This record gives sequence, structure tokens and C-alpha cells, in this order.
Amino acid sequence: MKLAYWMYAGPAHIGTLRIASSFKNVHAIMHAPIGDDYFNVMRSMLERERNFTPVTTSSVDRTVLARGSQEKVVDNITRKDAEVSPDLTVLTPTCTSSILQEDLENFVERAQLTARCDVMLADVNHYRVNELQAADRTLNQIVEFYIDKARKGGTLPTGKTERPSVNIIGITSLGFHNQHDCTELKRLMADLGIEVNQVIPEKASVHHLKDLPRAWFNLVPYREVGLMTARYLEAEFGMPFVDVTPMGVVETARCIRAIQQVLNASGAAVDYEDYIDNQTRYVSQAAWFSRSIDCQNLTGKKAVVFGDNTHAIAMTKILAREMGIRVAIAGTYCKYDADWFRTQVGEFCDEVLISDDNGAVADAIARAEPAAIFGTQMERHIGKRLNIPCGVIAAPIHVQNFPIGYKPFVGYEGTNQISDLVYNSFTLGMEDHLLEIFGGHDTKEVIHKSISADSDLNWTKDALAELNKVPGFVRGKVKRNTEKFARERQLSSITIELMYAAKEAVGA
Amino acid sequence: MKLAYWMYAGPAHIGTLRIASSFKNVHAIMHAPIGDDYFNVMRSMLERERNFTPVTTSSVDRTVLARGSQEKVVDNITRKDAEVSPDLTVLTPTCTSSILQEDLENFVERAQLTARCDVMLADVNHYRVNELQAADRTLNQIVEFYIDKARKGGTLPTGKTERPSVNIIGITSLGFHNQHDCTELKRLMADLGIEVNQVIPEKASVHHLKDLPRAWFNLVPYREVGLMTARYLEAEFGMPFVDVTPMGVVETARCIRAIQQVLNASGAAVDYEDYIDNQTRYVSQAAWFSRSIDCQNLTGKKAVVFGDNTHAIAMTKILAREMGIRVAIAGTYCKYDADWFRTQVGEFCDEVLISDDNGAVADAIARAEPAAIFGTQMERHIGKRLNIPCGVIAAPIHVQNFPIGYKPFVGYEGTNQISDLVYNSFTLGMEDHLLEIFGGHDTKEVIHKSISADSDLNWTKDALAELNKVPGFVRGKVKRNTEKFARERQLSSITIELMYAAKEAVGA
Amino acid sequence: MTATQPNTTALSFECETGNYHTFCPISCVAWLYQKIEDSFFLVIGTKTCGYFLQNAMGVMIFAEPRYAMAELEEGDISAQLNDYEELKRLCLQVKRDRNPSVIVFIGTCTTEIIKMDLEGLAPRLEAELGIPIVVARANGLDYAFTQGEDTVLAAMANRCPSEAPAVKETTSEPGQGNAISRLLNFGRKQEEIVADESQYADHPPLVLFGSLPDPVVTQLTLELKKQGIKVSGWLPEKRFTELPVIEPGYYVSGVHPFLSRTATAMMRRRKCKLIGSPFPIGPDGTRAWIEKLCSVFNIEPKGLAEREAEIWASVEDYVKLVRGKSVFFMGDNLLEISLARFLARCGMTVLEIGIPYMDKRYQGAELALLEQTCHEKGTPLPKIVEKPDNHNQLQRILELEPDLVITGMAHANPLEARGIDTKWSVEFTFAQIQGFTNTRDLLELVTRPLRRNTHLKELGWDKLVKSEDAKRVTV
Amino acid sequence: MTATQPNTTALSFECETGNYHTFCPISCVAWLYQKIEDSFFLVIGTKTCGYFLQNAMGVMIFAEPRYAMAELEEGDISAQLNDYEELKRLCLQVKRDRNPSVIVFIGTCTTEIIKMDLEGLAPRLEAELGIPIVVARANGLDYAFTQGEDTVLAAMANRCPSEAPAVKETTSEPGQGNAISRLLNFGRKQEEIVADESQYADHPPLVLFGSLPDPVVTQLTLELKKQGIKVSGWLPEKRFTELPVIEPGYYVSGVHPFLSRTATAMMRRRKCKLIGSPFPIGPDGTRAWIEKLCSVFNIEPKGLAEREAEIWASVEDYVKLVRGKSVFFMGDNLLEISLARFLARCGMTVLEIGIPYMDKRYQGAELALLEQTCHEKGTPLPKIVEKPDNHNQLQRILELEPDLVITGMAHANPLEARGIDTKWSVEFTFAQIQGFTNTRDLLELVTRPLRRNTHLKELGWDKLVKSEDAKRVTV
Repeated sequence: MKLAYWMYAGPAHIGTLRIASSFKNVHAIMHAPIGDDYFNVMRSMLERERNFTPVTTSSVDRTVLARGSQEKVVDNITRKDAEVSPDLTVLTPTCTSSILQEDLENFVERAQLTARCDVMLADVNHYRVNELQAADRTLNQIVEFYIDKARKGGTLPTGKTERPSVNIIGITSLGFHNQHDCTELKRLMADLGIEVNQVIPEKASVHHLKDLPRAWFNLVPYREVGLMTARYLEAEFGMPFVDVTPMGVVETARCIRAIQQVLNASGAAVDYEDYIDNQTRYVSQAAWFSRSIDCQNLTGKKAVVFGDNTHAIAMTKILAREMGIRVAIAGTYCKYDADWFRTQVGEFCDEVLISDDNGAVADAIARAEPAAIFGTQMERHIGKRLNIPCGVIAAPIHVQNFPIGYKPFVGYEGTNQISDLVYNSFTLGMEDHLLEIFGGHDTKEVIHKSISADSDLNWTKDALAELNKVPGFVRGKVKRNTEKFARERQLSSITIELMYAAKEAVGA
Repeated sequence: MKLAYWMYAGPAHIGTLRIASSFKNVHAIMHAPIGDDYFNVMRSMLERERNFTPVTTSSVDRTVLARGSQEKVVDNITRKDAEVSPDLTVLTPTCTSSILQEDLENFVERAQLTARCDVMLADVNHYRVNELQAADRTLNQIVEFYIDKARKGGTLPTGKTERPSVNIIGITSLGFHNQHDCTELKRLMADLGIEVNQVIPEKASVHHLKDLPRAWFNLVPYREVGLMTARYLEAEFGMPFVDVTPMGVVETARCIRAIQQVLNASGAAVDYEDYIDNQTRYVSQAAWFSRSIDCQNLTGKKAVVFGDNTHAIAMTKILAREMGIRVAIAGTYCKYDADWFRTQVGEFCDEVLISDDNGAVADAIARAEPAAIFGTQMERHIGKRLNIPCGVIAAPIHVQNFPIGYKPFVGYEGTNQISDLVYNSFTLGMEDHLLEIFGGHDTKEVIHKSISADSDLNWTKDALAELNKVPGFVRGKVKRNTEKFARERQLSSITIELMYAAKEAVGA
Repeated sequence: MTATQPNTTALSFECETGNYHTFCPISCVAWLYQKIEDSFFLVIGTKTCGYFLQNAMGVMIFAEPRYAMAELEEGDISAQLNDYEELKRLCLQVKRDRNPSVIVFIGTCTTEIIKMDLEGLAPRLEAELGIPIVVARANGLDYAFTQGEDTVLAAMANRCPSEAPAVKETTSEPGQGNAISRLLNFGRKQEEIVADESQYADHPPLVLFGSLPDPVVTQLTLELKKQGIKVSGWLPEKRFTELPVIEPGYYVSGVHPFLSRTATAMMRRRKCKLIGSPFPIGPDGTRAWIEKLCSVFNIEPKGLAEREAEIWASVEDYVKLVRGKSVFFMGDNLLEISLARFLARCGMTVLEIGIPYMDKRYQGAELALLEQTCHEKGTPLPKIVEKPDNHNQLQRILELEPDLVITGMAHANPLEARGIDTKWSVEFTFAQIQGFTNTRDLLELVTRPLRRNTHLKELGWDKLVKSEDAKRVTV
Repeated sequence: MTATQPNTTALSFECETGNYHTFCPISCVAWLYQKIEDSFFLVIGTKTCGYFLQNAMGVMIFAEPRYAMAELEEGDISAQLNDYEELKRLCLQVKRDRNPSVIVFIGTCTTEIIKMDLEGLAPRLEAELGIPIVVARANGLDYAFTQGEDTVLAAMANRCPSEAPAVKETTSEPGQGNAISRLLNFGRKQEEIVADESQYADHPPLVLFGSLPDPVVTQLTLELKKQGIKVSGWLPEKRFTELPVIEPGYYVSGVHPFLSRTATAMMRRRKCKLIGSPFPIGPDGTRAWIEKLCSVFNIEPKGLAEREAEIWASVEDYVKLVRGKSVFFMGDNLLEISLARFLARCGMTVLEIGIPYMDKRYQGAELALLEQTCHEKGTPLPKIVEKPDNHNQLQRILELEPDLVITGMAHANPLEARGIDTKWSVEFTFAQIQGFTNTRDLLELVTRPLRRNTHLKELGWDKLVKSEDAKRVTV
């Protein structure tokens, strides 16, 4: 057992349902007790979805437990088949019902006898994988299913589209800013003269999956969802894929260059350098922001980044490389993919943190005392307690991460949005910067509790008064460094003189 | 004399310089003491402008005061003419130098003798008009100057563009979200099949001003800047203009319908109803947000709106009409145009406030105890003090009002952005709404000082304890209403029973 | 809706497939941990349970949470790990970090399925750790949403002291023989107590059950005091250590319609006398509830009719917004019968009452009042559908076109997008709706969509889905 | 920049057109109102002045501002209104709302032009309202940016008591004949005072002038204490009511290079002896300042060279970022000579020092140290340009391609967009740069653009304007 107050990634069935409900006209049957059906609430409330969520619970109750659930599950599949004529029905248990160890594969076969639609059991282990892994797996499973089906039916198309084309893989329902990212990626592809063959799974039809191989390459913007599918298509059809997340000015350029390489290797002759240069220097405002005086004031400030692999890696690179901000800790909760994280952020941060224990993350942040945090909703709340601003950059999602206004994270408009996020998180700007210089009017006390609590040193009255003149937002740091300086010299009393000696010695 | 801590509209010369520096290749000479030249700082720092601001100060110092400034001003005009070859040089004094009552018109004539560029004195009274009025006037003056010049030179074009076309008038440097608004308006015009003949003054060339009459009509999105020019062009050439600010779903539709009427009156045959319907119901998310559960929770909440005419009017209408939010006070600092404000918001708010005294505005807000404020940076700070969230909707501008990410206020994307602003300002959403229901964990005290201070009533210990169980954000209201109820009944002591009697009677 | 002829037949009950959406009963921790300030709730279940609490309740992350998941991992499920040792480890951690007066184990579907013997483990842990442990099997196999509270209160009923603790006699005074009154008067001055006592009629002790926000507790207590009825205690109190004494023969009354197991526990295990009555929701229900308590204690109610009338008069502005309109309950929180009865009294036609579970005995008086109300108002009797089928209900909604649908969160936005006014049923679970005083708040909730949508409709913003999507009405 | 041959000629001074950007001297209210906690500053000027304070300073709106505009309206300008009555009305309002210990009238260009007789009005108002009124003509006709403080301090110097107030003799002790020491020892225990006194050399009273943040005041005071020098007072103190006593013959020293009028006032009106020295900016300047004070008081400095060396060693990581690089001062705040001298000591080549106003006498020691430093470091002497012309400077910058340009806010972004590293001069005005202790902070500011832009250049993000705009370098 694990004592848990908060979890970063959801259970596996959420991942499966996100994929199933992203497709057009795919229905999911969730074999689970009645209270496990909150996916529908999340989709309806968080995403402000106008349509009914195509997920039906085949409820597990005492009667079912006593008699087995085969009949009920099969009935529910065939009933929904009749009621809404889906193209595909995906059956999934939850953590709870998977314990029953029923032969769900057999239920599916039974249901397939009567249902006109395709029926499939989502093949994930609910205790070994989380939401993200399950989503990746389910998407791959559905794609494979329809490729196989087409192959068997002899309807697999041959050849490529006439003009360079792409499949964008991994845009899902309840994905972090995925809808806006998708719009921005489509605009980027249009700028590059690349046709979008298909976007999957969001709003895609399973009937068209067989045409995926017609694209020249696959683009996988997110590390978490889509990579399995891209690798499958590569293995099966030799389709190249680009998995550079186009987030930030540098990585967006790298992604475009990777695309250029792939296209030229396939016989095209494209040169995107002028496009990249024009976007970087004049169209996107992010490079200019990096160079501007506003951002100069962020130089050397300390940040902590935490999130899924995709967003935490991208933000770490942007902060460290594009804005000159010091990333004290870069962390991810994607423990299953920790090696990748380390290789990506290693050179851009002081410390790497791999954890899905929110308590450990909170402690690490309190210890690092950053000027800003970029993390999930959880870190936003940690920041609230510590009085450190936090920009939200990653799921778990929250209604505030479904803005109505256009806010992509990827592509060139994404670079603008991220610049705003960074700038606003540090709450600088001329006003706040000058306020800082003046010492500010803000009388909030921001010394973290633990800082005063564990002090074994005596501060003289004068020194304490002097400490109180230090602006709140660095007071904790000054106090800690001064005390460290005193301890190293075995001094038990802190005077004004000692304070300034410490400042000169260690920059306290 | 007026004791002033803050001003809503800047001095007149700021308006003139905003117009002059918006044009391409127009230089301004400011005849003023050296410290008055901060317009360059504002433009460079607030707008993060990459280029040098084309404004030179011809400085007034003791020597000039003693000898007169004619020589210096003329020298500076001719020097800049030589150095940067502007198309036009605009001379303006400031409040300070206008007192000298020098014959600046004569300086201009003198300078014109040697300068190759056109030279003009901005014709505004620096003690009678403010920044906004001066901007409106200066734009009109420049347009009139070049129309007259073309007429005299016989180069005025005749006839209209082949396809329906528009001039967008009033997009300026340092205008509140003007750059993004301009992009959105251009997209809207493209959607409507209307060519943009010219946008003025932003990035416009004075040489093209003579072609303004070729457009089928003029669009003036902001009440404050552009109307004088549109009226001049109407009087001069019979050009119709549309001055409905396309902000909010309803007003955007009204603006489009006004355009339709103007075009059809000029011989076109356009019908935009399907476009409006499609945008309203499916493309823009604002109408759907209004109908969604998130917005249902805002029903009847109280807001205060304050700003310039354009934005305060638009927000008042959006809140009251599109979102069912009660606007307790709608106010503007545009005293010179107060009648218009009253006619526009009268039916949408409880009270109209016309004032440029920020102290009076703060008092009115404290009295109204709204759940949210939509105002200027000043109101944001008032809100900080009162612990009331504030969305910034109007100038005076601030670096935070020059976001890098795309954030228009007008058109259909504008409706999305405004929905986010409203939603986030009320900090609702599922999380906060449930928190509210639960009583919340937020222990902040938000009773406004004045509420406890002037109480002449005794609260029993039990009643006070009961009052403290009321969530902070409505505690002030409960207290006030209960005390009012007690006073009306001449009761001097407040018990629990009285509290609940008051609640039943007046909803305290 | 046009007025129809009075329907004189009795209420009809149906039972559907149970394919409906509602919250898991473990939700109850979200309000119970707040109510019982010295408690800690440990939900023993899977990642699925934890993610539900995190998303649907959304309050787990604030400040100092006093509830957590004991997340079952593969080793727990496959019984490779020892349940006792695992729970002990977690409880020790909770005790160290939070030091609660009680730990409440919330069993889930998973503990049912793997047959974890929480009732067997708890006494041993309690003895070893020296902290009371209460076990409630708030699982979704057997219970719906609000019944979670029922399982907790039923378990907690057994922890109420069966006699008053010995009190030091130094402060004892004549006329205070009843130890309970002393228990309840901590912190009050002696004179006040004497004064208070004189206002009450002489009646057997009455304990109320049901978790209510503190202000509502105060309001109902004061309301009964006006009639001379003294409330000897509430289950739950604000602190676990202050649970009321319950002796055999005490009278008990529930304030929520979803507490049938607690009622049973009170009667069967604590030998109390249950007062069956409508629930104190709406002025009509509140009056009926007080009248019933009065009649049991042989008290002549004073001014109740006037009080009810006054309240109705004060909310007429809201009532007129719903009068003559129709309402459809999809079924979610077991408050449906009481709310339907209240809205019928407001003049609404209740088309259908979906309800997850219908205890006709515990809700008997409420059902009778509903029937009586419909007869009096001349509106047709609603169809009551237990274990509803949401798909079927949606078809009926499209056909009947009710003016208001009270529904769970999963359906509210899609219905709104199709021009149907909705109110979240979950809000009634969390809002303060009991008693006379809260009538306005209750109507504020009910009328909010109507007030809002009236003018949105003028803007033509009622149908916000494309025609091809509008057809896909299923769940 | 490659190292060039030592230039042995003397410093060259030029004067240009004065077409340069800087802040209005009324800016000083933004820091002086914070420093002097019982003050209120009333800026008597136009909307133009007010909008400047609001935008450039940006702090007017926070919390409880202790400065405001007396905005002159048309009636004031045309003399239709009576200045005395108008000012009285505003002062009464300020007195009622804020009750300051002093009101400082800040005259502006406008009061100069309309010849408002503030010096004549103030005594009458002071007498009538019973509150001290200090008049400072911080106008932009005569002064640049930081000289605003100079006008205020020069005016305030006249308000320093000319002798110590009578002190109750009950607490008097032997060895405490100096009333000032008592004044400065409020709130300290007797023993401490005696202990303190013993640490000081016997020297005539020394008063320092210049507004510094409190921590810097403490640092410099402690620094001098180490040498046995006692600071008898500061102009300004934290409260107007605690202005130091100044008697004829006292020694005074300024800590800012822009306080030449205050220095003159101290000498001519208060008959003090001014100690001319480099300013305590950078370890070199601080050492030179202390040495000069010591020499005046005949004290042998202790360990100063070691102290300076230690400081240099501790900031070597920063110094190596600037060593061998070139810097260009466009001129803004009169700190330019001191900063240039410090950066020359760091090994930078100073190409040009623009400066709004050059008092060669008050800055004499600083100029000498600059010259000496350049000789010692073997770097060419900079050109010093008084009243610079920004257009001409920009042409020189494009030609010289300095590694760092220290400039006002108006030019920083456009220069950055053209690939030229800049630092706002205004930051040095507001940051804590005085004394040994702040060397690191000072270098942190100087090196920030270099640290940041180094890797941005690797990304190729140095030229961010289109070629047609790049040419338009004028102001």
C-alpha cells in the first residue's frame, strides 16, 4: 500500500478512454462499479464538451459479482451497437474490475457475433501501467487492428500522397492544450507546404486508419502518447517519424530541420532555413523577448520545473538555453521513462528529480527556494503555500488548462505563449522590477516555516532588524546562507557584522 | 490645483506622439524640457519596441528661456530632416512649454523653408484636452493635411476599389491590445471578403493617405481615436463609416450587420447572417461558454466595470447581456464623452460612474463589494487592497497589457479571450466552485476595514462565532445586511437568532 | 407546460437497468472530514478511487488534507503483502503526521472484491496503535453517492457512548440531573444554562443524525428550541470525541433522506425510537418535520403555519420563476423525493424522479407528503424510477421537453448545449438546503439556470451543437 | 577589444548639444519618500509631470503613497487662481489624510516658467498650517535626473538643527559630553554606548550626506567604525524629525557624485568642512574614500588594502567576465565617472563617458582616481562628454562596437535588438552599490547582459531588426 494524497498520472483506464473517446464514432464500454465512471464527468466538465461522452458503464454490482458479468457486458455492447451504431466498441475494465480476472477477451468475441461494429478489448495491465502508457498502448492497438483488418481485406492503399504529407499522432481528448497545439501544428505544416494526411486519434475515423501509410512521415509531438504507434508504422511500413517536440524557438527549429531531413531523404527538395530564420527573428516574438531588457532581468534567476516528460523537458531547455534562467531542479513524474528525461535535461539543470510522490516534490521545491516554478496544478498549490509563483505547464489537467482563447504550447505562437507564461510567472516587468529595487511595499512574509523553525543560532536584535530590511522574497535565502556561514565558523551568535561578512563571502 | 495620485488619461502631447510615431517615417520634435521626453521610454519599455522611437526633444533650458526657442526648434527640425529624411515632421510642445506661448506655427513655417519633409504643428490645447482627444485630433489633422495636399496637387484618386474595401482607423502605438486587435480585424475582413484598403495610423505611410477615399467605408473600432477622421472623411467624400466596436458576440454581430448594410447600400449584395450564426454558435467558444455550466455559476454575481468608453461599454454589455452577471457600477474616466457612455450602458447596470478621480472610484468599488472588477491597472491595485480579483480591460497601459501571445479583444477570437478573462477573474471553475460550496480552506480575511470600523452595534459572542463560519468572501455582506436589518428595527444587540431572521428577511 | 387534470392514482414506481451516472460513495470523505474536525479518513482502494477523489472533489490538494488514499498496489491485490502490516504502517504514519482522534477506514469496491477483512483488522490495529478506528464500507457495488455518509454514520453510531461519562460533582447543581445537558453546555455560564433549561418542554432525549454544516445545525437547533424541543446531540458532532450519548429509548430523527442504514442501526443496535417524518427541506418539509417531532413529544406547535407562510411570502419572487414549469430528476443523490416534493409545492410539475435507491420505509413519510402535495396542487403524480437508465431518460427528456432537468455533472453541459436548462444535482448535496432559513438559497440554486438562460434564449443561443452531433444522445 | 598602448595624456572633456534622454529630476521623490518615512512630497507641476511619475516610476499606486501631484490646471497657469490658497487647500488635505512631519514642495519646470514663488509661499504656509515645508526646485530646466535629490538635500541641509536639543541630565554620564552621541543612541543600553564610544578615535564630528537604503547606511557606518571613525549623522535620516545636528566646523562627506549643490550648501551656509574624495563605489572607491576620511582625521587605516584585495578575490568570477572588454556610458545619472573608474579597475576599457553635468570640483578626486586607474591598468583614457548628443553617440557606438553600453531606458531595447549588449543606467541609481559589501551586487548588474547574451549569441539571436529598420538609428 502507498499513502497518497495526490497522483500525477491517472489510472490506466483513463488513458484508454481518452483514446477511444477522441475518435469519432467509437464507443467505449467500461466494465466497472458504478462510481468508477467519472471519466464522463471529467470530459464534460473540464473540457466543457458539448457532446455526450461515448462511454457506457456496464456496472459491476453484487448481482454481477455473484453471477459473473459476461451476460451484462455482452448485452451492453450489443445494446449500444444498436442504439448508436459505432464503428468500433472498445471494452475496458478498471483497476477494480480487472481483479475479477474474467475472460474479457471471450466476452468481446461473444459480443462480436451479434454486434455490427468492431469490438475490441483494450489490452493493458491496470496495475502495471498508468494513464499515459495505457493511452499510448491503446492508440497503437486500434491502429494495428485497422491496419491488419485492411491488409486482410486487401484494402491497404499503396504508395504515398503526391505532395509531402504528415500524420500528426497523439492529439487526444483531455490532453494538455492539445486542441490548440493541433491547430498550431496544422498551421506550421501549411507554412511548410506539407499536407496533413491524418490527425489521430482526435476527431479521426477508424475507417481512415488504413490510409495512415500514405503519409510521407509521422510527427509525434508528445513523448507520452503516439510513439508506440509511430514505431509500429515504422516497423511495418518503413515510415520515418519525427519525435522532436516543437516547443520553444530552438526545438521548433530542430523539429522543422528534422522534417526537412526526412522529406529530402524521401525525394523532396525542401529548404526551411529561411523560414526558420524569419520566424525566429521577426515573426515569433520569443527570441526578441529573450534578448529584451525584460528578460535580461530574469538572467540567473532560479526556477524549478516539474511535469510530464514532454513539457518538463521542453520548459527546462527553454528556460536554461533561451532565457538564461537557472533551472535548479528539473523533474518528471514519468518514472517509467526516466532515462530519456535524464539524457534530455542533464546539461540544463543542477539536479534531476524523478518522483511521483508529491510530498517529495514539495520538499525539493521548498529546499531549492526558486524564484518561480513551472509545474502541474500540484506545484501551483505548493507554490501558493510557499508564496512562489507557478506557471502550469503540464497535466494532470484542470479546467483552467482548457482556456477558450487560443493558447498553444507548440510552434511559433506557442513560443509567444510560453514567453508570456515565463514573464508573468516571474511577475517582473518594469513595475515589479522597480518595486524590487525599491524594496517594495509588499509586506508579505515569505520565509518558509522550516527556515525559522530549525534554527539553533541566536540573532542579535540589531541583526534581526537588519534582516527584516531585506526584501521578503530573498530574506529566507539571506537568513539561511548567513546561518550556514556562522555554523561553518562555529559561531553561535549572529551580529550585523557577521551578516555582512557572510554576504561578502558567499553572496548571502 | 488638483491633488492627484494617479491619472487615467495622459497629457495631450502623449496622444500626439502616439499618432506621429505610429506612422512609418514620421518624426516628431517635442519642444519641451529634458525630463518631459519619457514617451520614448514608454514606447521602448512598455511596447518592447525594437526600433528607436522617432521623437527628438528640442530641449527647453535656461538658455532657451532667456533667448527664445525658435532657433533651436528650427535647427532640430532641419537637422533631423537631414539625418533621417522623414516624410513628415510633427512639432508638439508639452503642457510645460505650451505656457511659453511662442509662435510655434511660425517656427514650423521657418523650418519648412529648409526642410525637405513636410512640417506640421500639432494643433491641440494642452490644458483642455487629454491624450485621447489629442490623438483623435492629431490623426485627423494629418489626414486632412495630406488630403488637402493631394487635392491641391491634383493627385486625389477618384472612384472606389473594385471589390468592397475598408479603412481601419485608430490602430495606434501604445494602444491597449491594438496590435492584436488589428490582426483580428484583418482576419475578420478577410472572412467577410472585404479588402483592407488602409490601416491608419499604425505602420501607415503618409504618402498613401490620399488613397483613403478609395475604400467603400471606414471602420472605427474604438470610440476614442479615429472618429474625428471618419467624420471628416464622411463630410468631405460622403464615405460611410461603421463605429460599432466589435467586442463581444452580440456587438461583433451588430458590427458585421452594420458593415453589411453599408456595403449593400453601396451596391454590393452581401449576406453575412450565416457567417455570424456559424461563428457565434460553433467557431467562437464564447456563446457556448455563456451557456455552459461554468458560466451558469456566475449568474447574478456582481461586477464593477471601469475604463475608457470603448472597453467599459463593451465589457458592461458582455457581462450583463451575454453572461448574466450583474454590473453594479459601470464607469468611465472619459468625462468629455460622458453622455455617450450613459446612453450605451444605462440599461445594463445599476449605477453609472463618471470620474477621473481614482480615490472616488476606489470608494465606489469598496461600497459596491463586487465579486470581480474589470478595470484599468488602477482598479487592479484597488482590487488587490480589497482582495477582489480584477481583469484589466483598458488603458492606461502597462507592460502586462502588451502580451507576446495573441490576445485580441475584438472579433471572434476576442470573444474567446474575454470569456477567459471573465472566467479567470471570477476564479471559478469546478475547483473553486466546490471549494466555495465546502466553505473553502481559504482563511483570508476579506472584510473591508470600513465595515467593522463604523459598527455601532454589539454582536454577541455566539453571533460573532456564527459570523466567522460564513465564508470570507461573503462575510462582509452578511455582516452589513444583518446590521442594517438590526438598525431598521432599532435593535442594538445582534444575536444568532437575529442573524438568521435577517437572512430570511433580506437574504443577508 | 400547461396545467393538467389532477391525477388521483397513487405514486408509480419503476426500476430500470441501473445504467446511470453518479458519484462514488467514497465522495463522502470530502465533506465528512471537514465536519469532523479531529478525524482522518483513509480510503483503501485503487488508483481509480484516488484519481476520482482528486478530480471530482478537487480539494485534496488544499492546505492540510485530513484524508488520503491507501493505494492498493499489485502486491496487495495478489495478497503477497500482509494487509495488517501494510495498514499498520500507513496508520502509524498518519498518527505521526496528523495525530487524529479517529481514523475512518473507507472500504471500496476493491476491498470488497479482494475480501479484505477490515472489520477484523480494525480492532487489532486500534488496540495496537491506541487510536479509535471506524470501518465504513462505502463501496460502489452496494451503495450510491450520498449513501457513503450513511455507511460512515451507521458505523459511527456504534461508537456513541451508551451512557454519560462520570462528571465531577463539584460543579453539579440542582436541576441538572441529566448528564447530557452538562456535556452539551461546556463553556456556557451557569445562569445561561438555567435560563435555557426553562425554555424546553419536558421530553425524552432527542438525537438528530446527518452531517450538516455548522450554521445549519445551529438553525435547526434554534428552530426546535422555539417549540420547546431540546436537541441532546447530533451524529456526527464537530469532534469525534464529542459524539452524543445514546441510551436505549432515546428518540432519533434523520435530517437526510439517504440515511436509512443509520436509522436502522439506531433502532436495531442502539434501541432508539426512530421518528419517521418528511425531511426538513423546504418550508413545507421543515414544518412537517417539526410538527412530527412535536406530535411525538406531545407539544402543541406554536406559529408554525405562520412561519411557513412568511417564508413562502419572502421567496415569492423566486417561486414565480418556477411556478407552472416542469422538472425532471435524472437521479443522483437520494435527495430527489424531498426536492421534488418541495418543487411540487412551489407549483412545478414533476415529470420524473430518477433515484438510485428507494427505501420506501425510511422515505415513507416523504413519499406520502409528495403525493399529498401533488394532489393539493392539482399536478400529476411523478413517475419514480429507481436505478434509472440514463439513455432511456434522455429519450424521455427529448420527448417531454422539461423546463428544468436536475442531473449529474456528466450530462449537464451536453444538455445545455441542446437548449435544455439544467442544474447539477451535486450542488444540492453540498449546499445548505435544510430548514426554513435556507429556502431562499435553495431556490437561488433551482432558479439560476432559468434566470440565466431566459435572456440567452433571446440571443438565440440555445442550440449549440451541430445537427449531426445533436442526434447522438446516449450515455 | 584589443589592449592598446597606455594613454598618458590627461582626461579630455567635450560638450555636445544636450539632445539626450534622461529622467526628470522630480524622479527623486520615488526614493526619497521611502527613505524619509515621515515625509510627504508634493510635486507642483502639470499632467505631464504626473504622468511621468506614474509611468516611469510606476510605484505611485501601491499601498499608501506618500507623494502626490499638485496638478496645475488652466486657472493656475493663467493666474486666475491664488497660488497660496490653492496650495493651502492641498496641504490641509495632505495634513488631514497623512499627517506627515514635513511636506516637501517639489518645484518643476512649470513653476519656474510661471515664476511661482514657492520659497516665498512656504514660510507663510508653514506658519499657518504648523507643519515644516521644505522647497526644492527639482526642475528639468536646470537639473538632470539624480540632481533632484541634490536640490532636496540642499534645501533640507538648512533644516538640520544647528545645535543639539537640551537633553535631560538624569541619564547623563561622564564621557558623554557630546550631545550628538546621545541623540544617536536612543534606545540603546548604557553599557553598549560606553563600549561603543571606546572603539572610536577622538575626531571632530562627521556628517555624511546622500540618501542610501538603510542596509547600506549600516554597512558604511560599520566600515568607518572599524577605522575608529564615528558617523555623527546622515542627511537624510530615516525621519525628518531626526535630522542631524550640524554645527559650524563639522566635517561632511558626500556618498553620491551628484550632490554638488548639497556640498556647497554644507560649506557656504552651514560652514562645514567638505572632505573631497572619490566616492565609496566599488572596492577601490570605497577604500579611497575611507583612506581620505582617515587622513583628514589623522587615523592610520587598518587592513584596508587587505580588505580591498579580499573583496576583489571574492568577485573574480564576475570580474573575469568584464576584463579586457569595453564599455560606453551614454550618460544619465551622474554616477558615470565613479562607475567608469570602477570598471576601469576591473580591467575594462572605457570608451566614452557621457554625463549630463560635470562638476569638476566636487568630482575632482574621482576624476583623478579615474585617470590614475587608467594609467595603472594601461588602458586609454576615456573621452568625457558633458551634455551628450544621443544621435552622435549612437553613430560612435555603431563605429566602436563596445562590448557593453550603459544607457537610459529609452535606448536599451533598440540597442539590444541590434546586437549591442546594454545595461540600464537607472538600475545603478536604485541598486545598492556603495561600500565593499555590495561589490558583488554591482558586478552582478554589470555582467548580467554579458552572461545572458553570450549564449543567446550562440543561438544566432543578435540581430533582431530587419535591415531597413536597422539603419534608422537616431533619437
